[in-house]
Amino acid sequence: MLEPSLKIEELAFAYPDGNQALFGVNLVINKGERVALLGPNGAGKTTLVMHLNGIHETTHGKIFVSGQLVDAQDKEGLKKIRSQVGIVFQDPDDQLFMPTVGEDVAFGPYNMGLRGAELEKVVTKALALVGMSEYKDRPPHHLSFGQRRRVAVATVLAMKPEILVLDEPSSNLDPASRRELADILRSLDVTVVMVTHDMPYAYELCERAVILSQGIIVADDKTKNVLTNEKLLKDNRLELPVGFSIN
Amino acid sequence: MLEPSLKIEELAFAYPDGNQALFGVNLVINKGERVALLGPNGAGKTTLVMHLNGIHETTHGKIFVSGQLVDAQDKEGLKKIRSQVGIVFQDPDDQLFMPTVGEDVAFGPYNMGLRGAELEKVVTKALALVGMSEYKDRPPHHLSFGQRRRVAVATVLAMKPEILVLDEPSSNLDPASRRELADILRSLDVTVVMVTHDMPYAYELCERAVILSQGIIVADDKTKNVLTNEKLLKDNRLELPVGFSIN
Amino acid sequence: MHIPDGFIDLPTSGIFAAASAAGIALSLKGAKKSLDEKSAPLAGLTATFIFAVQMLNFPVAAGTSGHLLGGALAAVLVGPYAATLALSVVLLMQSFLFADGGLSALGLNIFNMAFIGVWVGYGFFLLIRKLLPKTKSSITIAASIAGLLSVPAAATGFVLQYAIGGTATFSVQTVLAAMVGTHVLIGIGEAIITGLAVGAVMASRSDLVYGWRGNSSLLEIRKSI
Amino acid sequence: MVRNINKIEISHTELGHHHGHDVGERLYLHRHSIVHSLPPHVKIVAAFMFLFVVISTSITQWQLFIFYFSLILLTLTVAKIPIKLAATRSLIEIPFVLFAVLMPFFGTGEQFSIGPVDLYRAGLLAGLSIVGKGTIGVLIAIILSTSTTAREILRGLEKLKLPQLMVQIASFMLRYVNVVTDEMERMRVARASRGFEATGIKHWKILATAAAALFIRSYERGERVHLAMLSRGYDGVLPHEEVTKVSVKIWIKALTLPFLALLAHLLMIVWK
Ligand SMILES: Nc1ncnc2c1ncn2[C@@H]1O[C@H](COP(=O)(O)OP(=O)(O)OP(=O)(O)O)[C@@H](O)[C@H]1O
Ligand SMILES: Nc1ncnc2c1ncn2[C@@H]1O[C@H](COP(=O)(O)OP(=O)(O)OP(=O)(O)O)[C@@H](O)[C@H]1O
Ligand SMILES: [Mg+2]
Ligand SMILES: [Mg+2]
Repeated sequence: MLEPSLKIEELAFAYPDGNQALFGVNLVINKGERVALLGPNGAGKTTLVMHLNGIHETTHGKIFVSGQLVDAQDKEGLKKIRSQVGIVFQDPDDQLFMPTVGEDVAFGPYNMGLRGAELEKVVTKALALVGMSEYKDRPPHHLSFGQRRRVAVATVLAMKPEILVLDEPSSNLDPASRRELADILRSLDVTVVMVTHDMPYAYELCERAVILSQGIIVADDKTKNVLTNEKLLKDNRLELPVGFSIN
Repeated sequence: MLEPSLKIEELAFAYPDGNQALFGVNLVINKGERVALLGPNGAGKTTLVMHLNGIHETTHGKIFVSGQLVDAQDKEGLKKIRSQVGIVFQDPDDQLFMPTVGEDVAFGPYNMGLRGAELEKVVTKALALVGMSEYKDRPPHHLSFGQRRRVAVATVLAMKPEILVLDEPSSNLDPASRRELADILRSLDVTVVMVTHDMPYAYELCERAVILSQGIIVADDKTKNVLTNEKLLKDNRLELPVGFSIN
Repeated sequence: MHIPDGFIDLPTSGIFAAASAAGIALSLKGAKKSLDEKSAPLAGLTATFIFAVQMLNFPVAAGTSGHLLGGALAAVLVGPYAATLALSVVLLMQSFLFADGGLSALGLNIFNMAFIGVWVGYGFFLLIRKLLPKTKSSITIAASIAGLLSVPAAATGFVLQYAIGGTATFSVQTVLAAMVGTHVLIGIGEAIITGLAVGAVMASRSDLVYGWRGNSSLLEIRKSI
Repeated sequence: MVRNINKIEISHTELGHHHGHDVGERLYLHRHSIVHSLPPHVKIVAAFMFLFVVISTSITQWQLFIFYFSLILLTLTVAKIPIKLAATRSLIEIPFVLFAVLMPFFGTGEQFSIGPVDLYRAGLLAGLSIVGKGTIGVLIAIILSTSTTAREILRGLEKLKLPQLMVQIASFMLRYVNVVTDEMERMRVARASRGFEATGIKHWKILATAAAALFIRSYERGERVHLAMLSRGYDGVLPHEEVTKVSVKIWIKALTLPFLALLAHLLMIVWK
């Protein structure tokens, strides 16, 4: 059988100041799935996401990416995993660091060995996808928030990851960009984990939804079932917007 | 006649690197109005907002807050205007800087002269409003993004401004917090300017909507009219979410 | 205390350049063990802070300039080896970018600030930490006192170099008195900054402090579906 | 009701090429000149060689110093660096100039007097030497940093075998300077918009708390950014163009200056 894209076992984590954010998360995501990761503010979604490529060291529990254990000690393995798992951070300022947008998007592919015309092509394409081509020579920190978010998405797309993890990708995007991003995600043949507070967006894009609450998974089902289970939603500070209905 | 809360005349602005973001904005907002400021990414919304209390110096055009000119040279006047206009920034990291959440919320009221029990009361109340009371002694930069956003709102509420300007306040908030924020805003007797990409939210909360596009105001009408004018929406990269309908 | 070009003669500069190169080589060996993925950027940030703080140059009585050194601070935060490297980098960049400290005097400056400043500071830190109870505030106090003492120590290094190869005509005694005297004063500022910075890091990210190894808390596991 | 307002294009000041706000980029002056186009490590070697010739020259051979200074002036002109800019940046040297100015008044040995003041000959010479050599040193560094970006200088040092770990720390540093100034600016704006203006000693406590918070904040921001870099395959080396081998011609071009200086120095010795 095919190894699942992601397999998380009993993952627990406390921040250095002692705050425990994850209390034993178990989750399996198969290749090609698109899964929405829902949950109230402070549930631990970002903390979980940061584990998926070894940014937070796994101190308790295990994570497997395409069958390979994420292990902070194993530098080579980590490097490989990081080229497979692309994370779009919740805060674009954490993601962008090069002097120009173009260099920033080129950073990942460059490290993967691309050079010259090939590199150029990847960068141009990624920027075109998110509609930021004309900003190529601008410094990223001189962009509007939504523009920074789009560039952040481009930096990750340019790396062609097999597993794409997006932490609230739609926030601060204008509605058209939001739809365009959905179109991009649908067109890619990758596993997608998307953290979001935007229920309609989750419904539109993901077949399956998982709710993380207070550091554990409390629901894992078809998105439709999750979003129509009123008690479940209410218990986890989730609701559908006024004026919105499923079907 | 009563002075309008905000009066903006021919406001134009270029960033130090030469990028012009505003090209002559005219806008009048009366006392007690709640106005949604819509527009695509990079339209200049944040740039406009940053002018409203003199963070960006007005280089061309004029801004009046309750009839008083915003003038970077007039330190006293500016101080008064800053106590009247409360801005919730798009990025909570731009807002929070003290070592603990409690100190951060207390900062504004303290500068306005509040001390002791009175100060304590204001802080407690503001934190309770956004549901962050138990985080009072935590450092703000150790909170989740949504939690930081809520604290950012609290820091501004604690100052009891007459004009509340919110730059994408609902982004990164979980759906329940989003509704709670709407309830708070409705309960306050203040003028509200809200930048948002969340059309249903704008519709729910604001009577009037203004579209800023490429640095100028291109529409100013009842929110309902704006959101039902398909051509207008389309021209400005705005759309209603799938599954959402007005009436 | 950044020595410019032509202030100490060439042979002396050469000797100290060689000494500095040797010291850096040793520190590279030592730092390899303690610097990992996460602490390498901390060394960079420490360098940045020291860089920023050292930009505040103010003249000292006898004519030379004084400023904070940051040697003890760096040693407590990232360990003495990485601190030596961080300070050397600061001095290198200062001389290349800002002409602060002569290019030919780099060896002299690195010796005083990146070696004496760091290692004397770290030595005192270890000593004082031993004398105090094992608490978080002891770390802050020890770092602060170490900061105070490291400054005149580094100034003494300057006097030594001056005695060997100084091109100026002031007597060594005069320079010694002036340098050490004023640097005790600067040391007080150094102590305050070091204490504040170490205290702040201890308060919310004690895991980052090299001179303190706290015990990690136990994790609780809850039932998930 | 959809209004249409004509765009007002306002003029803005020409700031030249201003990319980012890197500390190194801020010092850097974008011009097209031979000096700018030389590879950084070649420039660094030339600078050091020139400097050694200068320092090993005795101040009593003042004609040589005039020659050295003219070479520097020539380079400044060729590199299209305004003299005024170089002058302002060399103010960094002031403390040592003060030191040198005092020297002729104190000391021992042979004395002579100009008008009412007695001066020591040895002190005067030593003072002149310190000012002369120090100034040339400062000017050389200024030419280097105005004609080369900080990142290039770093790459040059890397080429000259500066250890990788130090190169890494230095590149972190160059980046963090932006992080720190960014965070500092954010915090300043945040304070101002909530009615705070630092006016005196009574505000030191707030500023000190803020400074401490700044330290952690910038560190954590830097840490997250660093981890983001790792996520994208960073392994210690920032992308840069492949360096082609520097031709002999370029070396010769760059070394003209130190060579001329050395030649003059040797001629002087022979002539004496
Ligand atoms: N750096 C940190 N240090 C300590 N505690 C932290 C830190 N970052 C987050 N936390 C805490 O860990 C918990 C989980 O945070 P996390 O950021 O994972 O939440 P989240 O689900 O992503 O929330 P949001 O929807 O608001 O982004 C929260 O209670 C938060 O306060
Ligand atoms: N610091 C800056 N320096 C230069 N240009 C900037 C800066 N900040 C923003 N801009 C530019 O000014 C324009 C307006 O930006 P602004 O942040 O006001 O947009 P916005 O309407 O708030 O967008 P968003 O919805 O993405 O937040 C954009 O084109 C942006 O690239
Ligand atoms: Mg999050
Ligand atoms: Mg904005």
